[in-house]
Amino acid sequence: MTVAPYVLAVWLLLVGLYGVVTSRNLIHLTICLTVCQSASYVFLLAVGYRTGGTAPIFKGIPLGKRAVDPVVQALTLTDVVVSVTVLGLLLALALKAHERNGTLDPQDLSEVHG
Amino acid sequence: MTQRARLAVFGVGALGLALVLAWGIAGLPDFGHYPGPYGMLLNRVAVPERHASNVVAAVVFDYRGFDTLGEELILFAAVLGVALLLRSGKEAHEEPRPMASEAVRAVTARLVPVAFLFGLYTIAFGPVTPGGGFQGGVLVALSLVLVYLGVDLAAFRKLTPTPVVDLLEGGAAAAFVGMGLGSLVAGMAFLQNFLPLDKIGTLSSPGSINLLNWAAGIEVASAFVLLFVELLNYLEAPE
Amino acid sequence: MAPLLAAAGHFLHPRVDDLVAIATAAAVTTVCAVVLGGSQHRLLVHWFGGWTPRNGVALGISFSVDPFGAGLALLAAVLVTASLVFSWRYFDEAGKLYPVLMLVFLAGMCGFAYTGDLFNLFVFFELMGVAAYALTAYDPEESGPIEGAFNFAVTNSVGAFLILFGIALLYGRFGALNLAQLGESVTHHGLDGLAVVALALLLVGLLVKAAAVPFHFWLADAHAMAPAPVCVLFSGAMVELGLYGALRVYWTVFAGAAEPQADRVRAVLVGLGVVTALVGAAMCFLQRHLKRMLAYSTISHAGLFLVGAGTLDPKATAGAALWVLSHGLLKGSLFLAAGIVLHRLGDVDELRLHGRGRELRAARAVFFLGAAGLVGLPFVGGFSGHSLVEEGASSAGVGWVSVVLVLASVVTCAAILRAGARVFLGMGAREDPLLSPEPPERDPGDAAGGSLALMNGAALVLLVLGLAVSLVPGLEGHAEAAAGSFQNTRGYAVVVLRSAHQYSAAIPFRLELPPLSSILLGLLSGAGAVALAAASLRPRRRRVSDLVARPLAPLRAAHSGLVTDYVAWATFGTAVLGGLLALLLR
Amino acid sequence: MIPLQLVSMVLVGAAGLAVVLARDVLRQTLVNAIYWLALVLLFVVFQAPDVALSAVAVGCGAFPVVILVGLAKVRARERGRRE
Repeated sequence: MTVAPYVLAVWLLLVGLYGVVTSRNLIHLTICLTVCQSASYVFLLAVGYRTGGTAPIFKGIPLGKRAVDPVVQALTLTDVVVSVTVLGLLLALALKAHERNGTLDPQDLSEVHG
Repeated sequence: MTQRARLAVFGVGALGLALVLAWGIAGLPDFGHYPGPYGMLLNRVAVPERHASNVVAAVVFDYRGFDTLGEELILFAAVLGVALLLRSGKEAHEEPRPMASEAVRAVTARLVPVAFLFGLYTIAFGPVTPGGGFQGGVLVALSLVLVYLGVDLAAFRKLTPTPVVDLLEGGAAAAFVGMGLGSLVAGMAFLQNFLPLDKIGTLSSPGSINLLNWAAGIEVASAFVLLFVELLNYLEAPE
Repeated sequence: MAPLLAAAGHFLHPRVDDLVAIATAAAVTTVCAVVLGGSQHRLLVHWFGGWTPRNGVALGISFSVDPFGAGLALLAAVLVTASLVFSWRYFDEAGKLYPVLMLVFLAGMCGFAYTGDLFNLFVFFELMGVAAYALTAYDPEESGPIEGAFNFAVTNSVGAFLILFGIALLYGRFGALNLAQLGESVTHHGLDGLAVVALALLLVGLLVKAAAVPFHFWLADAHAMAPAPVCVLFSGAMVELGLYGALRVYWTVFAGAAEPQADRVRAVLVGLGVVTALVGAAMCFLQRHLKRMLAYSTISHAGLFLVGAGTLDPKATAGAALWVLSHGLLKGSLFLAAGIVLHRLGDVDELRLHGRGRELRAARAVFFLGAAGLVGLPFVGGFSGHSLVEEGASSAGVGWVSVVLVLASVVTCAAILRAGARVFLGMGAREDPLLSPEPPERDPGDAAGGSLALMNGAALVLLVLGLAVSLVPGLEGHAEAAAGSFQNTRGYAVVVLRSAHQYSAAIPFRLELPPLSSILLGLLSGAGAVALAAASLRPRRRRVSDLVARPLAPLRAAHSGLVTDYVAWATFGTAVLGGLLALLLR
Repeated sequence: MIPLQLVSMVLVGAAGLAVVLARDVLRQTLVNAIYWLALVLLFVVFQAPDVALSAVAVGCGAFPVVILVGLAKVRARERGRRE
C-alpha cells in the first residue's frame, strides 16, 4: 500500500488524458484538463508527506515536532493558481469559438489543418 | 483520424506511459518517508529566522517568493487575455430581471459582508495560521460575486468599479515588484526582508512577508473580480 | 545585480502607450546585453531573498546565468523590440493590451532563460505560455486564431503536467529543486529508473515547446493564426527556449550520471531531431499559406538545432547556438515581411497573391536574402553555425547527419524562394494542386493604421543583423567557450552552491576560415534550393504532383487541426520516448 | 497509512473518473465540485491545510462560477438561435 498515492496520481493523469482525447465538447475538455492537473497536486503532496507528521504550521506546536514538507505545499499552491488561469483562458476561448461557429464540438471546427 | 484510430494511438500511449511512470515511481521512497533535505531544513529554520509560524507562508512569500511573483504575473496575463478575448464593444444590457425578493436581498446583504470579512481574515492571518493572500483573495472576490447572484450585475459593477479594481490589480503587482527592486536598490537581494521581526505568532512578526502577503491578496482578489466582471459582462451582452 | 531587472522591470500598467512599451523593451534589451557581457567570464548567480545555500542545500531560488541563457534572453528582447516597432499604431483601440502582453511574454522568456531552479523554470514556462495563448488569439473575431490558441494551450498544458511529474519524482527522491543541487544528487546516486523517467518527462515537457515531432502539431496552428509580429517571437525565441530548457536540464542535472551512456542519449536526441527536421521540411514544402509555411520551416530548423545540440559535442552545440541566433533574427524578419504582405495586400496565400507583391521592395528583399541566410550560403546568416554543427557532429561520430542538414535546409529554403518568386516576381504557375488549400486570413491590424516605413525598417534591421552573424570575427570562439561552460556539470554546481570562482578562462581570439568542404556544401545547398524552387514553379502534370503527394498524404492527414488528436499523439510520443530512454539507459 | 487516507484516496480516484465520464457539461460541473470536495478531504489528511483552503476556494467557488457563467451564455445563445 505504500505506493497507493502515487498510483492515484498516475490514475488521475491518465483518466484526465482519456477524457481530453475522447471529448466532444470544448468545455468538457477543459474540465478534463484540470483533472490532469489535479493529478500533479496529489503527486506533489504525496512525495512530501511524512508518516505521523503534522502540518508545517508551528502555532501551538513545539518547534522540531515531526512535520510534513512545506515546500511541496507551496508548489501546489502555485500549481492551483496556474490551473485556474488556464481554465479561465480556455473557457474564454471556447466561448468565442461557440460564438463564431455555433458549436463546441472540436470535430466540427476545422479551420486549421494540414 | 477516426475516433477508433485516435483511441488506439492513445491507448498504446497511455499503456506505455503508465509503465514508464510505474518504473519511475518504483524508485521513490515509500509513501510517508520523504527524505529531505529541503523541507526538513526549512521546517527547522523558518520559524526562528522568519518569525512566521506558518512555514508554508514563509516559503511562498520569502524563501520561494520569486515563484509567487511569477505566479502573480501569470494571473495578471490571464486576466488581460480574458479581457482581450471577451471584449465585444457592446455594453452589457441586462434583461430586466424579476426583482429579487426581499428575503433574498436581506440574506445577500448579511452574507456578503461576512464572507468578505472572512476573506480578509484569511489573508491577514496567513503567515500565522493556514490561509494567505491567494486563498483569502479568491474568497474576497467570491463574496462580491454573491452580490450579482443576490441582486444584479449593475449592483455588482457599482460595487467594483473597473478603473478602481484595475488600479488595485496593477498597483498590487507593481508593489510586489517594487518591494523586490527596493531591496535591490538598498543593496540587498531581490525581495529580501527589510522590516524588523516581531514576536513569533503575532500579526506583525514576519516583517516583509506581511507586505507581500497583502500585495498578493489584493492582486488575487482584484484579478478574480476582473475575471468575473468580464465573464458576466459577456454573459449579459446582446448577441 | 542586473538579471532581475530584466525579469521584473517590465511590469507596466495596462494603459500604456506604444512608445513607453518600446522604450521599456529597449531598456530590457540593454540590461540583457549587460548581463550577457557580465556572464562571459563567470556564471552570474543571484539568490532571491538573499537565501544563499547552506552546506550545499539551496533554501531559495537562484538565477544562474551563463552566456547561452543570457544570449537567448537578449535575442528575445531584441525581437520584442522589433515587433513592437513593427506594430506601432498597428492595432486598433483595444490593442492597448497588446504591448503589455508582449512585455509580460518577454518577462517570461527572460526568466526562463536565467533561472537556476527547476520549479521556477516551470513557473516561467507557464508565464510564457499564458501570455502566448492570449497573443495567439489576438484577433478573436476570427475562428482560426481561437482554435490555434486552444490547441496551443491544451498541448502545452499537457507538456507542463509532464514537467510537474518529473519535478515531483526528483523532489520526492532528492528533496531539492535547484538544478545544481539536483545535479550533485543525481550524479551521486547514479542514473537509476527514477532518474531516467524524470529525464524523459522533463525532456518531453520542454520539447513540446520546442515543437519536436510528435509534439509539434500545435506550432503550425498557433503560428499560422497569430499576428505576424507575435510569430516573430514564437519562431525566433520561444521554440528555441524550449530546446534550451531541455538541454539546460540535461546538462545541469543528468549529464554527470549519464556520462557512461552518453552515446545512447545522443542517439535518441539526434534521432528525434532528424525526424523533426524531415517532417517539418516536407510539410513546409506543401504549404501555400505564407505564415504556415514559415512555421513548418521553423519546426524543421528546430529539428536541426536539436540534432546539433543533441550530439552533446561542444563544437556542435556552439554551432547550434549561433544558428539559433541567426535563424531567430532571419525568421523574425521573414515573418515581419509576411506581416507587411498581409497588411498591404490583405492576403497571405501564395497562389492568390501571384505577382501582387511587386511594389513591396523591402519585403521582397527580406524574402530572398532571408532565404539565402537560412540555407547557409558561405559567410552569411546561419553559415557559421551550420559548419560548426557539421564539424562537431563528425567528431561525435554522427557525421551522416550533414546529409539531413543539407536536405532539410534545401527543402525549406526552396519553399521560401518559391513563395517569394510567386508573390514578389509573379513567376511560375498560378495553380499548384500539391499545396494545401487554406481559408483566407484577415489582417488583425487597423487597416488605416501602421507605418510602412517602420514596418520595413524593423524587418530590414533584423535581416541585416541575422545575415551578419556569420561575419562577426571571433564569435565562434566565444560560442565554443560558452558551450564548454554550458556542458560543465560539475563546474556549474560548484559555482552555484559553493560560490566558487572557477569557470573563467580567457577566450583566445582566433580567426580561422571554415573548411573548404563547408563552403562548397553551402554553395551546393544554395544551388539545390534554387533548382528545387524553379522546378516547383513550373506547371506540372497531374501525375508528377500525385507522385509527390501520395506518400505524404498520411503525414498531411495527421495534421488534422484536432486538439484531441494532438493529445493522443503527445501521449503516444511520451510513451515512445520514455520507453526508448528506459530501454537504452537501463 | 491511516484508513482515512485510504478512504479519501479511493473517493478521489472514483470521483475523478466520474468527472471525465460525465458527458453533459452541466452535470460534469456538479460532479467536478464533488471531486474537488474529495480532493479537499485528501489534502486535509495529507496535512496540507493551506492547499485544502485554496482547493475549497477554487474548486467549489471559482471553477463552478466561471463554468456556469460560460454555460449560461452558451444556452442563451442556442435558445436565441433556435427562435
